[in-house]
Amino acid sequence: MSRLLSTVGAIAIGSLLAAPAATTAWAQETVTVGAIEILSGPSAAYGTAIKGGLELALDEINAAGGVLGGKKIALIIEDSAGNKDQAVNAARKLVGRDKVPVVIGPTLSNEMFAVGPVTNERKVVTVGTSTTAKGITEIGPFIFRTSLPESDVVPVTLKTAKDKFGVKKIAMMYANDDAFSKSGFDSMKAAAEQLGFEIATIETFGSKDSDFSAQLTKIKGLNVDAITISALVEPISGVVLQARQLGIPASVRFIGGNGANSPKLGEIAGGAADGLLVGSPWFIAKKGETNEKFVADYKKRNGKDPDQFAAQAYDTMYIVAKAIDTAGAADSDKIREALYKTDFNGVMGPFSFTQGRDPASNEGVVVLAMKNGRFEILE
Amino acid sequence: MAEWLDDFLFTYENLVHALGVHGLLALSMYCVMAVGQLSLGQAAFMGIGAYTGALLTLNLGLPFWLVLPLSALAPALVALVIGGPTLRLSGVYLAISTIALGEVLRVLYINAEWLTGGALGLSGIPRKADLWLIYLLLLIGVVAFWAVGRSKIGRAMEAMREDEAVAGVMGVNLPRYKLGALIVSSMIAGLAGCLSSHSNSFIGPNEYGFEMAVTILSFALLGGIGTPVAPVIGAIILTALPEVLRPLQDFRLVFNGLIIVIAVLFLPRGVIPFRLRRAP
Amino acid sequence: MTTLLTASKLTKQFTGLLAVNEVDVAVEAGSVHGIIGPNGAGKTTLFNLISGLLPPTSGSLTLDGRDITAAAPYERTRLGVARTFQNIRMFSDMTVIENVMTGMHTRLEYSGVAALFRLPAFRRGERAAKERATELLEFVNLAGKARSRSGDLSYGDQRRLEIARALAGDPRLLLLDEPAAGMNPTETRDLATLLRQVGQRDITLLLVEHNMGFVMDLCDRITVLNFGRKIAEGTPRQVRDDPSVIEAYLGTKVAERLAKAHGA
Amino acid sequence: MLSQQLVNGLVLGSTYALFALGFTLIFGVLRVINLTYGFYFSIGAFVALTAARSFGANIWVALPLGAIAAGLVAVVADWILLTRLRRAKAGELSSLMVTLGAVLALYSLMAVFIGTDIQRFPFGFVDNSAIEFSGIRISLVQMLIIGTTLVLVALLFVLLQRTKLGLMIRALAENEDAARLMGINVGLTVAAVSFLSGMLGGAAGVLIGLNFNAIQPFMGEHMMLRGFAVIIIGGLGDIRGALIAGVLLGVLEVLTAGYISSNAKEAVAFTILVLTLWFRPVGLFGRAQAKRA
Repeated sequence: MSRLLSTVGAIAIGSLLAAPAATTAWAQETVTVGAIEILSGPSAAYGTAIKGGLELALDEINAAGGVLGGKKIALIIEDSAGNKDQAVNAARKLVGRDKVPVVIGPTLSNEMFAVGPVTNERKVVTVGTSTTAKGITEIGPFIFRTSLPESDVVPVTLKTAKDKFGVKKIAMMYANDDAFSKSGFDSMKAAAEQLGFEIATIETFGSKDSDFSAQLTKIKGLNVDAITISALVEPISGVVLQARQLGIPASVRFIGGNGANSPKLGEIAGGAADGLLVGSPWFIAKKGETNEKFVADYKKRNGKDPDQFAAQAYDTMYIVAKAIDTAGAADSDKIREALYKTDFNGVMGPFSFTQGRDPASNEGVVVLAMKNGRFEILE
Repeated sequence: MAEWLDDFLFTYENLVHALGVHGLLALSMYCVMAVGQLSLGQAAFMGIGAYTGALLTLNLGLPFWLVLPLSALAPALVALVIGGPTLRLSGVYLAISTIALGEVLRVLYINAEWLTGGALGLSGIPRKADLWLIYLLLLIGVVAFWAVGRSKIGRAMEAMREDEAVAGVMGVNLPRYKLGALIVSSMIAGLAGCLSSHSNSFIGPNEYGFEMAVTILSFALLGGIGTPVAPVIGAIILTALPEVLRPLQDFRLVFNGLIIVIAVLFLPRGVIPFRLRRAP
Repeated sequence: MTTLLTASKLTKQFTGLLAVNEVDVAVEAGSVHGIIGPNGAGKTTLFNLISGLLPPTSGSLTLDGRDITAAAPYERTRLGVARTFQNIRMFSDMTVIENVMTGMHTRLEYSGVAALFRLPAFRRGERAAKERATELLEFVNLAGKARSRSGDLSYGDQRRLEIARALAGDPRLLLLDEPAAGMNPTETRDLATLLRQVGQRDITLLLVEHNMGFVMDLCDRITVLNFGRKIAEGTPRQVRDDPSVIEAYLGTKVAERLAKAHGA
Repeated sequence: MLSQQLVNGLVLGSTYALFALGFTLIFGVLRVINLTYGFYFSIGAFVALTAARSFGANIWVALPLGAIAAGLVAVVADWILLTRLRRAKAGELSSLMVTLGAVLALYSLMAVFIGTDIQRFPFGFVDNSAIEFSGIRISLVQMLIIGTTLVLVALLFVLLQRTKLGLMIRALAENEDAARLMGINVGLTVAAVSFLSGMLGGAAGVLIGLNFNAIQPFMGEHMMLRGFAVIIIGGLGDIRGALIAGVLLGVLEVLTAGYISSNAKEAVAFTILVLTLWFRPVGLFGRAQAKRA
C-alpha cells in the first residue's frame, strides 16, 4: 500500500515539477510582480475590475520605459476564485516558484487573512488594493494596503448625514456571516457612537437571505431618521427594495458601507435606492485631468466604466512600480523601505503610507448619493 | 536544505498538507459508509475539530499533543447527540440531520462572536501541524482500519453494508455499530480539522458547509470503500487533479458532482474495487 | 419435555390487514416443528416476529421462560435464535467461509482493542472460529468452496451455506423459511438428511415449508395457519386428518377449479 | 406591528410550503430524497426570467412556462439518474447520493455559464403596488404567493384523490410491485410524478424569485435547507404536513427575528428540525411508525 501511495505522490510531484522552468529565463530583462485576484466564481466581478486597472497601469508604465532603467514589469495574475485555499496556493506559487518580490492582492479581506501570514513569513511585500477589514496590516510588517479601511471612510459618510440631513436616530443593519460586512459594521458602530447617534436597534441578516421583512417591519416601527447598512451589494439591493415595499418612506435614508459603493445597486434596486449615501475613496466623475484620462482609457481598454476597485488597482500598480524604481532592485526588503516613502498623486488623490502601512489620509473621500439609480457627488 | 528544494516545499506545502488532511477526511467518510450509513456531517465534524483546536491553542495555550485529542473528543460528543435519535430510523434521517448540523454550526460560529470571532473567524493560529504528524496519523488510521477490518468487526460492518436486517439476525448489535462508526468517524474528521486549522493560520465559519461535505463524499465514492486505502486514494486524486489540470478549477464543483453521479451509477465499487479479505 | 419457545396471542397488523392474528404456538425443546398453510397465511410474518425483524402489534414471545417480545434481533441471536430466509439472503460479496464466520459474531468474545493490536485473545478466537467454520462447511458439504465468492454458488449450495451460517451461532432454535423451495427431489432428500443431523445436535427446528411430503416426513408436530389464524395443531397424522385443514387446502383448490371453469 | 409581522410570516411560510410541496410529493411516492429538486426551483425561475426579458412575457405566460420547463427537466433528471437505481432496487441512500452529486454539478454548471450575479425581473413585470389596511401592508405578489400555494395544494389533493392518475400514483406510493401487478404503467406514473413535482418546484421558483426579486443559480440550494426542515417537520411524504409546517416555520422565523433577535432567525428551522428528530421523527402529523432501520 505504501508503494502505491508513493507512486501516486511521485506522479503528482513530477507533474508539478515540470512547469516552473519556464518563467525564470526572462526574469533578467523583466521585473515580475504577482497578483492574486478573484477571476472566477461568484465574486469574479471584483477581481476582473482590479485586473483591468492593474493592466491599464502596467501598459502605461511599460510603454513609458518600465522600471530600473528600462526593465519591463511582467505581471502574473493568479485566480483565487474567492477560495481561501486557492489563494494561499497561488501565493505560495508566486513566492516559491515565480520568486516575485511583490504580491498585489488578494481581493477579499478573508483571503488576505490566509495569504498574509504566508507571504509575510517569506518577507514578500504584499499590497492589498481592496481589503478594507480591520487588522489587515497588523498581520505583519510586509503587509500593506492602498485601500482606505472602512474605519476611515465611514465616519466621513456618517458625519455628512448628521450635518447635512440632521440624522440623529439610526437603525443599523448588517450581514453577519461574512467578514467584509461584519468588519464594516464594526467600524460603522464605532463611528456612530463617536458621533453621538442614537442607535435604535441593530439587526442582522445572512448574505444569502432574500427575506428581510421581519427586520424591516421592526425598524419601521421605531421611526428612525436613517438606516445604516453594511453588506455586499446584492443583499443591500434586496433590503432597500423591500424597505420601500414595506412602506418605509424615502425620507428615511440608507447609509451604506463600502459594499454599497457599486453601480450595480442602481441597476438592481432602481429608484428604491434613491437617497442612499455612501462614502467613496474615488468617484468616476471626480474632476481632474489624471482621473478623466484614466476613465477614458479604462473604458477604451476594457469596454466599460471603471469602478473604485479598478481605480485603486490602477494607482496601486503605479505605487508599486515607483517603489521598485526607488528601491533600485527587485528586492522585497528594499521595496518595503521604498513603499514607506511613497508620495504619489493618482486618480484617488494624494497618497502615502502610515507607519502602520495603511493609507495616510482620507482627504480624497467623497460622499455620494443615489439619484435615479445613479451615484452623484453630494454637493 | 538545498534552496530549490526549500522553495519547492514552500510552494507545494499547502497542497501536501491538504492531501494528508483530505486523506484523513476520506477515511472518516469510509468509516461511516463501511457500515452502510451516509453522513453529510463530516465537514461539520471537521469544523468542530478545527474550532476546538484553534480555541484551545489561542485562548488556553495548551500544548498541541493535548489539543489534538481534545479536538477529536468534541465532535464525538456532537456525534453522540445527533446519532442517538437518528440512527434508530432509516438512513435518510442521518443524512438529512447531518446536513442540518453543518448549518446549525455555521450559525453558531457566526453568533458566538465573543468566542469564535463571528464572521471574521479566528486568525493567527500557530502552524503546529507538521507534515510528518499528518501523514503518521493517516498511516495509523489506515492500518487500524485494515486490522479491525480483518476481524469479526470488519465482517459485521460489511454484513451491515450488504444487508442490514440479516446482519442483525447474525447477532450484530446494529445501533451500537452505527453509533460507534459515527463517533469514530467524527473523531477522525475532528483530527483532520484540528490539523488543518494548525496549518492554515486562519479559519472562518463558512468553510465547513455543504460543498465541503459533498467533496468529502466524492473522495470516498471515487476511491470506493472496498479497502481503507481506496477512499484515501480518491481524496488524493480529487485534491491533486485540479492543481495539475488548471482548467479543471473552474469546473471543480461540476467535476466533483459528476464523480458522485458516475460512481454511484456505474462504478459502485470505486476505482479501487478490491475487497479486504476478512478471514484467514 | 420442556417448551423452548412460546408465542401467545401474537398479532401483527399491517394497514388494513391482520397478517398474524392471535396465534399461540408452543415449540418443544428438541423437536422439529413445522408451520404450514396456504399462501398468505402469515407464515413468514410469524417468522419475522419470532426473529425480531418485525415488532408485534400485540401478544408476547418467550424463549425458555424469558420474555423476548421487545428484544432486538441481535439479542435474540445471542439467546440462541437463528434463521434462514425464504429468498436466500447471502452476503454475496463475501467468501463462503467469511459468511459462516459472520454467523459466529456473537460467539467471538475478543474486543476491538484485541483485534486492533492482534492480541492473543484475537488470534485464539479467530483460529477457533476458522476451525469451527471449516467443520460446519464440511458438515454441509461445502468444504471445497470455502474461498469462493458466495454469490457465485449454485442455488442449492447457497441454501446449505445459509444453514451453515445459521448454525455458526450455536443456536438452540433454528428457524428455516422454506428450506426446500426450488430444490429437486434428490436435493430435498439430502436436505432432510442434513436437517435430521442438525436435530441430533440438540437444536430445535421450526420450519415453514410447502412441500407436504417433506414436512410430514420430518416434523414431530405441525401448526397450520390460514388467514393469519391458527386453525389446527398436532402430530402430522392428526393434522392430515383434520377437516378444517383439508377445507383450507381443498377450499382454495376448489375455488381455483371454479375460477377456471368460469374462464372457459 | 404584530399583525404586520404575522403577515410577513405568513408570506414567508407560504414560500417555504410552496417549495416543499413537490419535494415531499417525490418522497411520498417514489421514496427518494431527490436533491435535484432545488435545481428545478432555480431553472423554473430562470426560464421565466428569460421569457420576460426576451419576449416580454407577462407573469401569466412566464409562470406556466417556467413550471413546464422545470417539469420537463425533472422528468429527464429522474430518468437519467434514478431509473437504473430503481430497477436494481438500490437503497434510498444511493439515490440520495446520486441526486446530491447531480445537483451540485447542475448548479455549478449553471453558474459557470450564466454567472452567479443576482438577476431580477424587468421593472414593471408585475404590479409592485401594495394594499394597506389598518396599518398592514401586503403586496400583490405576496397575495399571489399565498393564493397560489393554497390553490396548488387544493389541486394536488383533487388530483391525488379524485382522478385516475391520482389513483395510480397512490397505488405506486403504497407498493411498486403491487402496482405493477395491478397493471399500472409504473414508468409512466413515475414520469408523471416527476413532472408534477418539477412543475411545483418551478412554479415555486418563479413566484419566490419574483417576491424577493433575486434570482441566481444557487437560489435552490439556499431554499433546500429550509425544505429539509419543512418536510421532516411535516412528516416525510405528507403534503398537508408540509403546508402546515412551512407556514409554521415562516411565522416562527419572522417572530423570532422581530421580537427576539435577528441573529436567532437562522437557527429556528434547525432547532425545530432537531427537536422533531429527537421527539417525533414521524413529523408533526405522522401517524404511521417511522421506517425502521
